[in-house]
Amino acid sequence: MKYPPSLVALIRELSRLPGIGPKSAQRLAFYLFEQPREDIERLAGVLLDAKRELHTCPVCFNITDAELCDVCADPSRQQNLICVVEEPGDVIAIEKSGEYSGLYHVLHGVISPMNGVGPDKLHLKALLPRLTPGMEVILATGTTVEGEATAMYLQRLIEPLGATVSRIAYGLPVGGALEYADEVTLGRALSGRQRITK
Amino acid sequence: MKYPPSLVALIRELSRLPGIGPKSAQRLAFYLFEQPREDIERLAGVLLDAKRELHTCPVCFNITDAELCDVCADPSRQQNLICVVEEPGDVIAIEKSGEYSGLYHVLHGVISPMNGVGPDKLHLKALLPRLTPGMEVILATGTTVEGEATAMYLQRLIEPLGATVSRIAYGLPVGGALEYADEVTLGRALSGRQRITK
Amino acid sequence: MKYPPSLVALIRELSRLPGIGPKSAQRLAFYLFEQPREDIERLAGVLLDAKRELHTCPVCFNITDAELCDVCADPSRQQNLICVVEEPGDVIAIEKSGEYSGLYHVLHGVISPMNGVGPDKLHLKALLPRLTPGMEVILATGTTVEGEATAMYLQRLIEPLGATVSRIAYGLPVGGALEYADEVTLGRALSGRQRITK
Amino acid sequence: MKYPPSLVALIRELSRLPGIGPKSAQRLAFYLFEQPREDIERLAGVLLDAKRELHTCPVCFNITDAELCDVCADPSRQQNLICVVEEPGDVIAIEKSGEYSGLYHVLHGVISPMNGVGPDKLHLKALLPRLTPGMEVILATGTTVEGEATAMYLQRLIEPLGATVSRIAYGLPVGGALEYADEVTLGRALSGRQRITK
Amino acid sequence: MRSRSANRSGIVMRRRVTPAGDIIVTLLTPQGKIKAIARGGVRGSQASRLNLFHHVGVQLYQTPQADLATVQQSVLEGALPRLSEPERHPYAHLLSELADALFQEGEFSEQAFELYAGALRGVSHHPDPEWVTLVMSYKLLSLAGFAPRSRQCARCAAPDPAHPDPLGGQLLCGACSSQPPHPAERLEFLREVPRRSVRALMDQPLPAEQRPGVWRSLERFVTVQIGGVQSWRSLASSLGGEVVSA
Amino acid sequence: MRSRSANRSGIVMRRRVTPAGDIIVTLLTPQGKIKAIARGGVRGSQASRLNLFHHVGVQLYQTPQADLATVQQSVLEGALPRLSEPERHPYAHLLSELADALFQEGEFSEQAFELYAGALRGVSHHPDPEWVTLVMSYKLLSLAGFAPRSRQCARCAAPDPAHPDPLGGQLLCGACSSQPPHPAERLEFLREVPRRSVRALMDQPLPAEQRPGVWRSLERFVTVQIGGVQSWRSLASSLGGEVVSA
Ligand SMILES: [Zn+2]
Ligand SMILES: [Zn+2]
Ligand SMILES: [Zn+2]
Ligand SMILES: [Zn+2]
Ligand SMILES: [Zn+2]
Ligand SMILES: [Zn+2]
Repeated sequence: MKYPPSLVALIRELSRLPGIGPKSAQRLAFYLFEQPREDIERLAGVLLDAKRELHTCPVCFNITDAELCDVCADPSRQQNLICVVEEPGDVIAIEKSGEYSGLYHVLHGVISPMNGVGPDKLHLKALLPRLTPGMEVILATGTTVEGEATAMYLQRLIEPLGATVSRIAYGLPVGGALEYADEVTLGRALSGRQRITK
Repeated sequence: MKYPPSLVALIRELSRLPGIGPKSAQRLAFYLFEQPREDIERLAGVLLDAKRELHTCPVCFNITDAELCDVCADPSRQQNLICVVEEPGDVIAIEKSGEYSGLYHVLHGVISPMNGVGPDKLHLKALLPRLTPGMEVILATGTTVEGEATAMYLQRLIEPLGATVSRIAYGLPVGGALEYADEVTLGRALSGRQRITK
Repeated sequence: MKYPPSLVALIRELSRLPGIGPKSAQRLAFYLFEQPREDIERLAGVLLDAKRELHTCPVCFNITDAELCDVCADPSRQQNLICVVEEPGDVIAIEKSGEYSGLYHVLHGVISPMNGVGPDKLHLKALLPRLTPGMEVILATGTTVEGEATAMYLQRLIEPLGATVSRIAYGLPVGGALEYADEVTLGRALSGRQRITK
Repeated sequence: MKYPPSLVALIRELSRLPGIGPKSAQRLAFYLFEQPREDIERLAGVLLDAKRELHTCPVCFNITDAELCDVCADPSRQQNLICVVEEPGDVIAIEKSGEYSGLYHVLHGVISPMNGVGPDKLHLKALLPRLTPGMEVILATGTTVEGEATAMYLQRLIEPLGATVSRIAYGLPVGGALEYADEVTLGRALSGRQRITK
Repeated sequence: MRSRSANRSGIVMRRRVTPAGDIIVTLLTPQGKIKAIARGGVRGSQASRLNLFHHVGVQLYQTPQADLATVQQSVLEGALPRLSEPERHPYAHLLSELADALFQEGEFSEQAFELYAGALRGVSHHPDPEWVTLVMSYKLLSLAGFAPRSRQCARCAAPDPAHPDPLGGQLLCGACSSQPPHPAERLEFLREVPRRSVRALMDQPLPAEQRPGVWRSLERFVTVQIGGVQSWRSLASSLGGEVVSA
Repeated sequence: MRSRSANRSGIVMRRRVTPAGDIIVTLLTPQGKIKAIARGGVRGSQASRLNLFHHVGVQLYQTPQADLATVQQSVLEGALPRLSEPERHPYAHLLSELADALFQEGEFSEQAFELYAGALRGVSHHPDPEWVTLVMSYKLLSLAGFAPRSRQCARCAAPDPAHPDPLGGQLLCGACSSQPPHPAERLEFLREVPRRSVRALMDQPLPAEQRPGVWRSLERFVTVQIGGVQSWRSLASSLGGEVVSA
């Protein structure tokens, strides 16, 4: 049996998406086949709309559909605090935590020589003109070796400019038990302990 | 921070797809954002193409883009053997096994009163005119309670018409060990044992 | 810090048990430490009792604490039906299915040249004197390549002796859907289909 | 078929162990049956030895086979630093991290009124006489609500005695990505950020 | 495609970690009480979200075979970190234990959820968490159908009882009780608590010295009507005047 | 019971997180190179242990069906946190990429493991990580059978070549090369590196101004013999004198 070319094409395109294996792509294709035409058209529409309307903010490289992103355009955000993250998804994660009211800077990656990503491939240099003395820059890249290397690299660049640099805390996740933490994290949680007596 | 409406719409539509949770939808949306425009247009295109071109075969209710599906249109398939399955995806699964050369009949569901699916909601009646005495009908609905009920319902309908009815085998999966099989399956595997001496 | 030797010894012995990793062994050791002395003594006791009292049945090689195992000693079991399995645990699995009332023969392994297990390492030859013409032998070794090879080897030995040989069914597990079955199993489920019309 | 009582007893005792379900207990029992007598005797022996020789250290309530535990007996450990943990297993976890050279205090639980565990059920009071002004107490109970409540309770008790109190850091585990951290932890990682410029 | 998933939003009333690292939680949701398991949860980010007293949204997956639904995903909808403070923690436990005992799986009650959620919020934020707990405990009991009799002596049904019932925690007439009558303010509270609104009750807190009598009544009433509650132990000395037993 | 588990101890040379949250690692172990997957690892404590450049013990589970072994458990055996420092990080990447390219799955080589482990330790601790990288890169190449020819001109086989080979990174005679000869110290290094011990080579570091020529030779030699290596890009400006390209 030969499958209809338009079905094959659909399965192939779906299986290119991250996290969707060939089996799920096939299941998804059959699911989509069963849906009413309007639903498919709406899905295709939002795909095209999103691609047409979204771009990166020229200041912080967050995703936006406006001239400036919603954070950069909001004067009530703390202007002397910039949180540097790897990806636009990290902005959403931090916003959801509700603990942050400063600005962002999205690198769109981490330094990883073996993957051919040097500092020049990231939105790294564009951070420097945003800094003024007295500002605080929070390095919130991941806690992998590459994320740590990117943070250290940034620290060297930023320090001479007179901004305060800080790094998000390493430690135990909330709700965790010590015995399920790995040794490295546990070591960092101990050495990074915080005084709670005045 | 408010997210751009087109991003929100994209995440919402993606999270409606089966097997894609809200977190995966967000990750997928950011992934799509990073892809070149052509790729997104191609994805939207295949979605619309598939919806426009695909329909069910009027004979067996398999998916096709032609008048008849590829199996029904192929005179070299065994014409006196029909395999009844629940979904179009099952046809692909059986074709991949390479063990079958007859025709199909796709019910597009199983009888499930609790979910409001009675025999009339399935492509069940359309099977009967396809049968002739001496034909074999293989009931290859799933081995769930509903699949089994659907198979029994079909058996009652088909038997009076003089066709042979058979049921796919219950048993151990290939590569399995007895200790990992559940008791019910093990019982079926024993009672359904096959003589291998002549 | 050095750990007390008796704690270290306990963790080491526990982590030798199959399916218990070093982390679980440690957790288990601390758990045992917290239990009352009587519980520990009872556990040690049943370990030693089991080792002292249990042995294999001289007829079928099932586990027993008596001269003959409970199945061999039961005259109400079908005497002309022997089910050949790999391990004593398989006897329990089959008994639980409630579908079998014959005798057993436990091989204590499968033929696996790569692991140095030839037919002579198994309780294979002892099966032959148990057979009489008209008897049925069900080969219920696993459906792995080795289980299948062992079944075929046995078939060659048994056939000349005039016993009927059968093989447990390959197929879909009860409660399964076609789309989750692998192609090989699906192929066997189709080719092993059973007629349900009279 | 009735199983031999000593086998049944063994399976029952094994399945009482934490993390060992009935299926694993059965598998373990059959495994033990196949082992040489000496191995079983050694396993039973270490169980009894461990129970006989191990007890809690009268100073810190860690597990030991001596008068004092190995940490309390070691004069080279930092004597002005006590790390309070929930369970003896936490001591091992921290020792493995290699980042700590002070003393311990093992509570053997956390405050949990709904499970009937009040402060009096824990080795809590015994901590107070160990404290001297200028000492540091690290509260390393878990980051659950109960662990946090126990830490806060201890803080109130200790503060008036003039010891410094600190809490292990909450934050991202090493090797993690922001998008996989939950919002609560991410919020703590941000608010607990550490300055890295001098 | 068939779906065995459901989305629910509720508060974690109980949480237990199994030795295998699974988290078993009991949630109170507007659709009733639910028990579910997050497999391997203690090693992942669900450990944080499925923390005690957290308000979480969960995606549950139920197979016909399993007795416990599985938590597939969870999102945090609200946290009350102050419930770890020593002067609030035991009250949150008591209210959770009560709610767990009072509401059964399969009972749909938006009111129960709102009352329990409000009680925890109150214990977390209110400057007088003890009073919140007394008021809300009685409110939870009333909602579940366990309002103490207050117009008639619990033993002989004589009208206007005013004396403590040292065994059953209700009100007795002078003839049936060997104890002196409740002081007027405490008596009014015990009489009116099932009928008055939470707000009205919160606005008229009893002075500290009259509360131990209410605690004793509540403890007796709960023990007789519902059974043993573990959290009493930690509150024991609070009945004597201190906030936390130490 | 049959066992499909094996314990291995090795260094994480590569690490990739899939969109589904699995971690795919390539380990160099004394028993050879291994690629394995930790399912859902990014959400658990394996994310920490299976970090790049970590020395870990892993329990692997291999089924006949799957092409990648699964990491069941892992324990940390050693970490080199200083490899994140900007002046060390690109070198660790280069050495890992080289080792990954040079050693194949299924090749048993304790020496390869020791050399790579020593190289990372050196880059982490030594005050001159650049020199460690130059020495160890050549040593890794030699071990894998890619020692540059140094006694004969790489083009015409004339003896005692002393001139750079701008295409192949080896040594050419004066007739075959249009470039001036290497300075004496650099020439000695390039000639002797396959034969001398690591210690001897480390004891005689080249002065900074002579190193760019060695980098160019190494880069050419690797590119021709093995193929493209991504890490060069980040080292590009280091060839011009700076440590990190910026
Ligand atoms: Zn912006
Ligand atoms: Zn057709
Ligand atoms: Zn027997
Ligand atoms: Zn001690
Ligand atoms: Zn009365
Ligand atoms: Zn030449």
